[in-house]
Amino acid sequence: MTTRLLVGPFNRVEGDLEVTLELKDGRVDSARVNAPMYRGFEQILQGKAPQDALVVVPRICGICSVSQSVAAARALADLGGMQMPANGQHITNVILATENLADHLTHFYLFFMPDFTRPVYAAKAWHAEALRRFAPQTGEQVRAAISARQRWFELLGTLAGKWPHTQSIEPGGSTRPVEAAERTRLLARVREFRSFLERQLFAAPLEQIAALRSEAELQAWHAQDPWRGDFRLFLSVAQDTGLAALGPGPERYLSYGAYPQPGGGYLFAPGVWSSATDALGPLDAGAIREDATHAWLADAGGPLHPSAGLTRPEPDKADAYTWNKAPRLGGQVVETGAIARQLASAHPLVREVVARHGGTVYTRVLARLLELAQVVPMMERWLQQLVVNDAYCVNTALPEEGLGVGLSEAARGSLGHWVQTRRGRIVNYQIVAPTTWNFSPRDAAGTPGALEQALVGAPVLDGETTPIAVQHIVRSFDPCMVCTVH
Amino acid sequence: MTTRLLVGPFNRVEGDLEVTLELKDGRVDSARVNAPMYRGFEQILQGKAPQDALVVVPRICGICSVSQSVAAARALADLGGMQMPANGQHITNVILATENLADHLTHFYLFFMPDFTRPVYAAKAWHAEALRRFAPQTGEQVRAAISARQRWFELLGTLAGKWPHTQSIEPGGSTRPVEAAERTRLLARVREFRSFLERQLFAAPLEQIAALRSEAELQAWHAQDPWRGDFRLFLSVAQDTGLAALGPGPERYLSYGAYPQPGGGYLFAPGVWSSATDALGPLDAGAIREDATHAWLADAGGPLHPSAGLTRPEPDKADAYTWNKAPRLGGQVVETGAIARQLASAHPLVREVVARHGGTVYTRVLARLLELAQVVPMMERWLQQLVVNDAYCVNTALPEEGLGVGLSEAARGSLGHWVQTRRGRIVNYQIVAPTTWNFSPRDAAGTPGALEQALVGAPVLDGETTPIAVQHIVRSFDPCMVCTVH
Amino acid sequence: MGAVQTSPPGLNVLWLQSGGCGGCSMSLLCADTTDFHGQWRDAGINLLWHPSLSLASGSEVIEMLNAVLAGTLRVDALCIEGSLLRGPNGTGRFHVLAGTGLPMIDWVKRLAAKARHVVAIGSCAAWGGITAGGDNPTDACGLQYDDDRPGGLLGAAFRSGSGLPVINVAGCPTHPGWVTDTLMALAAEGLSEAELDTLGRPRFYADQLVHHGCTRNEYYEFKASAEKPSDLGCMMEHMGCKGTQAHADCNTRLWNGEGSCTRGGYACISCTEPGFQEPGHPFHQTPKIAGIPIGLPTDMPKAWFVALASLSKSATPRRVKLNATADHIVVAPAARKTRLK
Amino acid sequence: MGAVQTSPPGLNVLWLQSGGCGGCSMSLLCADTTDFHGQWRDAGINLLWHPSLSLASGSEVIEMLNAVLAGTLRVDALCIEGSLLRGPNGTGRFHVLAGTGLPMIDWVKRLAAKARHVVAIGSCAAWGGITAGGDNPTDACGLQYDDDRPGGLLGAAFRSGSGLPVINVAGCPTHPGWVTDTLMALAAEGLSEAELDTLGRPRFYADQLVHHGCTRNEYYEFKASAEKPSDLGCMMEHMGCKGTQAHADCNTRLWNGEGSCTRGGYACISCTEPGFQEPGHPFHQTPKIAGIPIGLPTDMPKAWFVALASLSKSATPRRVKLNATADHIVVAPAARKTRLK
Repeated sequence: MTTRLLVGPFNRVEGDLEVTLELKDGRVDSARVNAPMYRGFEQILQGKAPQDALVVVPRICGICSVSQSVAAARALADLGGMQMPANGQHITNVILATENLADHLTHFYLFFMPDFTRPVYAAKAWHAEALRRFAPQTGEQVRAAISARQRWFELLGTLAGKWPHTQSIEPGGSTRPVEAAERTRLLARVREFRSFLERQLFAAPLEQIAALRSEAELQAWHAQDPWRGDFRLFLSVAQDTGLAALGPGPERYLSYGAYPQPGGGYLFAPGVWSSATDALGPLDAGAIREDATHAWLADAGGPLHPSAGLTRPEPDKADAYTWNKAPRLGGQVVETGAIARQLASAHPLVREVVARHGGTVYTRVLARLLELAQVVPMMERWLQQLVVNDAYCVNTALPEEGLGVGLSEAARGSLGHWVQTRRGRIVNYQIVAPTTWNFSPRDAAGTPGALEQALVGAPVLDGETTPIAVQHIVRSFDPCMVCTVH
Repeated sequence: MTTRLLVGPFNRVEGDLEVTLELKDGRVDSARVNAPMYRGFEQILQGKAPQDALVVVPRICGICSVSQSVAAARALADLGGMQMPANGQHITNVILATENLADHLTHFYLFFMPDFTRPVYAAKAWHAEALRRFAPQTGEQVRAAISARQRWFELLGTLAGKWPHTQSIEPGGSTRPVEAAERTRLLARVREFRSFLERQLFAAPLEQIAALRSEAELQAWHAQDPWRGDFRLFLSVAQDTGLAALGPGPERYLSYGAYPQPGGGYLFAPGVWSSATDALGPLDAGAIREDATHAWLADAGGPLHPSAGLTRPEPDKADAYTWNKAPRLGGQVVETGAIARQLASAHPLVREVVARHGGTVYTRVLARLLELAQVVPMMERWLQQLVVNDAYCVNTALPEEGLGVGLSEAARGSLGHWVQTRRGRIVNYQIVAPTTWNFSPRDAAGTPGALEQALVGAPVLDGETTPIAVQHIVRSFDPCMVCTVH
Repeated sequence: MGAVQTSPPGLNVLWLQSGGCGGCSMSLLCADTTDFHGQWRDAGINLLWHPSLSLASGSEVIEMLNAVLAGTLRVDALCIEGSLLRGPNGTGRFHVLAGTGLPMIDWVKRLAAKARHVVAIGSCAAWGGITAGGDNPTDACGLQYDDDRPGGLLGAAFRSGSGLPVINVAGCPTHPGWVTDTLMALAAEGLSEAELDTLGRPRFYADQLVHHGCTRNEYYEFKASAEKPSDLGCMMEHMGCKGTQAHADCNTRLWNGEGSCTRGGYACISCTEPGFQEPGHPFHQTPKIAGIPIGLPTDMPKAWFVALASLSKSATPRRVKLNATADHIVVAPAARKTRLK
Repeated sequence: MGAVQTSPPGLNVLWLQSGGCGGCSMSLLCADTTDFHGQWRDAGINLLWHPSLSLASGSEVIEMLNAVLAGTLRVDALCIEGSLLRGPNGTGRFHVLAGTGLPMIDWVKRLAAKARHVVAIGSCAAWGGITAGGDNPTDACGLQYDDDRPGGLLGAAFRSGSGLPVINVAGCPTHPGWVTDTLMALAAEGLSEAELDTLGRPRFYADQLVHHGCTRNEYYEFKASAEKPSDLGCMMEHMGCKGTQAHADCNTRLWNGEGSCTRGGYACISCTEPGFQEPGHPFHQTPKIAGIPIGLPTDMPKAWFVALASLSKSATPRRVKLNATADHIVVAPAARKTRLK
């Protein structure tokens, strides 16, 4: 006999989320994800001047606002055939990285780790320590992290006027030229954050963390002092609670490539990693389709490519159980996020752990943390590469008619904007966000989305109404429901 | 046989300081204090508009800038017969208290405690801990204190435009009206500092510290956890190194009274405390004389009252050994500072420890720290007492001719400004600062100043060129040499 | 949290999100304090629940909401972030609170009736905001306003337990300081209606204009205007800046350290104002009639604007003129050598 | 400290104070960082000695100074705070460095000859500053300037090891950010002469005017002027504000959080400018000729100023006029209700 469990409201995820579980023998037998809120951004954008997207889209989501801006700016740049000057490119990367890393930090300290302070773990050796560090509102590290994050975001006060919701990111670059002395100041700020990471999170130099090449190395390092720094405490907890085996995903991973460089190329390569073949396939964005079969949205045309996508609410549609469409790549379910970026860009440690454990709670969080260690030094480099007094922004008019695509890697994974204009106005604007992928419902073929797959088999303890394992798995994706549906 | 030791440059005191010691049998036999720098503020002020003093005097000293402003504003108010409105009075008190407490904090963490990290104490049980906390530039608490201080001074960014050297303090009140929401914000900032004190310095609620009534209580509290919090660590160190017996002063203490209230009266009473009679005498500012016998300054008129004072350099004067005059009260040497304020305002604990040990390194530092615990809650009260939208400043013209006196309690003690105007210009401006009192040279009668007395008997170890005991004693006064001479 | 809810002392804050983007909360976490939670606690603010900051999830939350409705848990400030989605067709089904099957607008209405204060966090919750843009597909509105029209979800007549209308901490996102100051004020002596402006915004920030303290002021004085993104000049004339009209202290109380929209190089779109999301023109362009901007500085007659603007343009020093359209200072201000200043 | 001094890598900073008030150092400690020393260390700045921040005292210090003179200890940035006192009669005896019997000016001259960069911290060290006020009783001067006349202690021709003249981080006090940025720049890629203005000040702050970003800008635009302390209006016309002439970014890069002189309610006295201490008029009053301020905004001809000022005065909205002479907002800006802005 299966029983049904309706879980919600979730929190410590962005936006509202509901999961319906079918339980069997103390395990999840099947799951359905509901993104319960619809705002209609794609509808709102119609008829507006294309540049208005730069004001509107960031407001899709307050936690990955910049990612949206970047995707929109790239879509418009694509539409207008613009090329950012090097300075603009660097600044855009710095702004985006600032947000991405802040999101990772927020996820780890505010969203993910607090679950280990729950009474269910009271018997664990590390529980008191977890409480001391991660109890919401009182945990020492939680508070330290909020404080570090606040300082970190001051980077964006300088570079982007404010966060969230900047308009400083333009198709042609950045509206905020940086003077030499400001660069110095920004570097100091980055170092301040680095110091937080090196003292609190990793208790080790970032370069040392980024250079861990195998799980053996990781474990050896972990064993040196298993609770020193929050990362190692996480590793201890993960070991103890078997997170490595919890919530295995679809084992196909999508990355659009992150941090494009002025000379071309990305610092995190694009591609599709398949655990089955242990190989990286090329990215074919043309193979994306959105399937609205189980969404309260019109699906008359069947699965559509976003450039021709359609978004029209049909609130009373039968069989629908979410406001989210189901994007598929070449018909397949993929997972996206830091883990995908690491796999695509061949991080040896991540490739090894994923090969060993699959995409699970443990490997997702690990990949995210590694990114913190990798990207901060990159940011330092970008700032150093600025050529003060060179241009930060070029200005080109947009064509009256055309199509533009903007792909970007947000904290949570691959984000795409597709814009179409006619007579200087937007006629269609489609957005496929990372959590749109990860938390997609079943498709026309009935194939469940990534999370829906990952939940299957999750243990549910007696009397649990909001099963802890389910929470770990859900949060391991760092979902953002406002992005998901927009 | 006595040998002579020339000690300098001192640091971790404001300004430059030189002390000449005569040693005998491993102890200081006699000492002479030299304030080796003269800038001539009293000369510079002559001929200026009286209000110009508000710009000039804060620049006498960067660490007690506000105290100078307050004294000048009071002198001008006295000259013009002005009365601050209640809001102005409160704001002035808040600004002054902010500076005074910051100075106490700076003194404790940056100036005084670091000496205990010196190798001479390497054998002490607490030495490693002292190093960890108080090593200059690296000590954890030193760094935390600088950070707390930086935040604390943001109070003055709001209330005084900047620190040091504000012009917001006027004879008629404050130039910076405070709105209700700002008050809220300021209160939060005060609480942030309170939290630093309660977590780091005292490891106890401020009210509990302020309420300690006897040394027995203090010791009982200390014994609970002798190294917990920096105050208790200090108490441990003080006990172990005999600071209670080190550097006894003249045993007469002067306070002008601190934090005058709109209704009249002070929160720290004025007066002259004499240990000999165990009694508080009234303050007679008319009995002040400055004696320039041993200063490189003209002393033709003999000791003068500051209202008729004279400051004219005579660099080649024989028998002079400092730029500082020797102020005397009724012909007597007095000590001033937090300890004097506490004695005058009858703090039972301070009265008891001073009765027991005298004014020594230990009691001076103790009095200062107690003030931190007492004044922060007062500040909260003053902010709460603001009547938003009532006047903050009255504006009155100054008379063309007249005399004005401004007395104030700076961090380091009693500060007086005496101004005389004629034809709307300053004809004489005399300043007697706290360290002018404490670090005064001998007077015409040959009586040494407070520090000169306190140093006598200080032990000097073999081979010491900058004897540690001397450093403790000197710094226990928290001297400011730029104030001293101006 | 246990089944029985006790009401802690202090200001109990219950925070819910609906048709917004969560950005107001994200912004809030950037409040200028070294210890966010400590600051709230010390100010006597008690966070009953916040979707990003609390442990409680799922059933625990529902239990708590029920305790509030049951009156066993006091809510002093009900903070709503995001607009209220009344569609489709007034059902509110565009947002059904997860795990409850009940539209969020119903939850909000019921909880508002229990709260001592109701606070709209951000322009979404205040006026409908960005979600009400375009042709408002979800029939989004604010708690007590539909753009600048009183009404909204709770109706123009609504007053919370304290007797105040909804307090509109508008802004998109709203400034962390605005929220903190508002809540701290409520936790301390409270706010009087006189401290709210005609649109229910706290006057401490709404009585300012964004233009106050803009670093481009000298350019403005000479109407030396930026012509393209990254130019240094004033953005009022061409680039759509509404700083002279927007009620907010963004250039006085900066954002994320030293930021503000105009400092960031882009126009103020007056995000604190009702209806900002539909200005009737592209955001990045100043609408003009006969070359004169339609949106004139607050309280300034057009005639004066015209007279002064054209004159001051003629008076523009070379430095200001050239720098206005450059992305870094090309002419530095003269260093004067005069004793008498 | 041992007898043998080793020179650590990085930017070795030696900081000495003479005829100043120590305020520049005090200000420096207010630098916007959560870990002052950590920030310096991470930037590769090495504090060899600072009078308030170092352990070494007395003979240890003298030993160190001698090591510098002997060339065994490298000084990359010699920071001097406070003016150089040449009196009495050129002897320098107004400040003899304690424990050494040698006038500070001699120390500074000798050390400057060894330093890779020489940095004047604050207006005292740059121009003589406040200490050179009145009839300059101590014959105070700056490292390379006497007010605005090149010369000073080291002479107009002086160049440090790096080939740069003295870097004048002027200000009284100087802003912590100015110092930090300067030192960090030296520690990183260094500063080129092109990055200094004609008076040797780092251009990153000296190319700005204090007026930029002043929150009283709207009052200025209408010449709605404050008349007494605590008024909200612009302080240029009556209260002595030199913000339109002072080279500094005080209203852009704020002080102690959200402060600045004009935000604090008092005039900018242009403390970054040479000779600011003797403006030739009382600081709190604007000197005028025929009712027109003598000190006009930078780069602005008098005629234009007069023309615009009198016109804009006539254009002043009631709100601005009344608030200018009040200590809180008595008329709030109108809240417009229009869709088209």
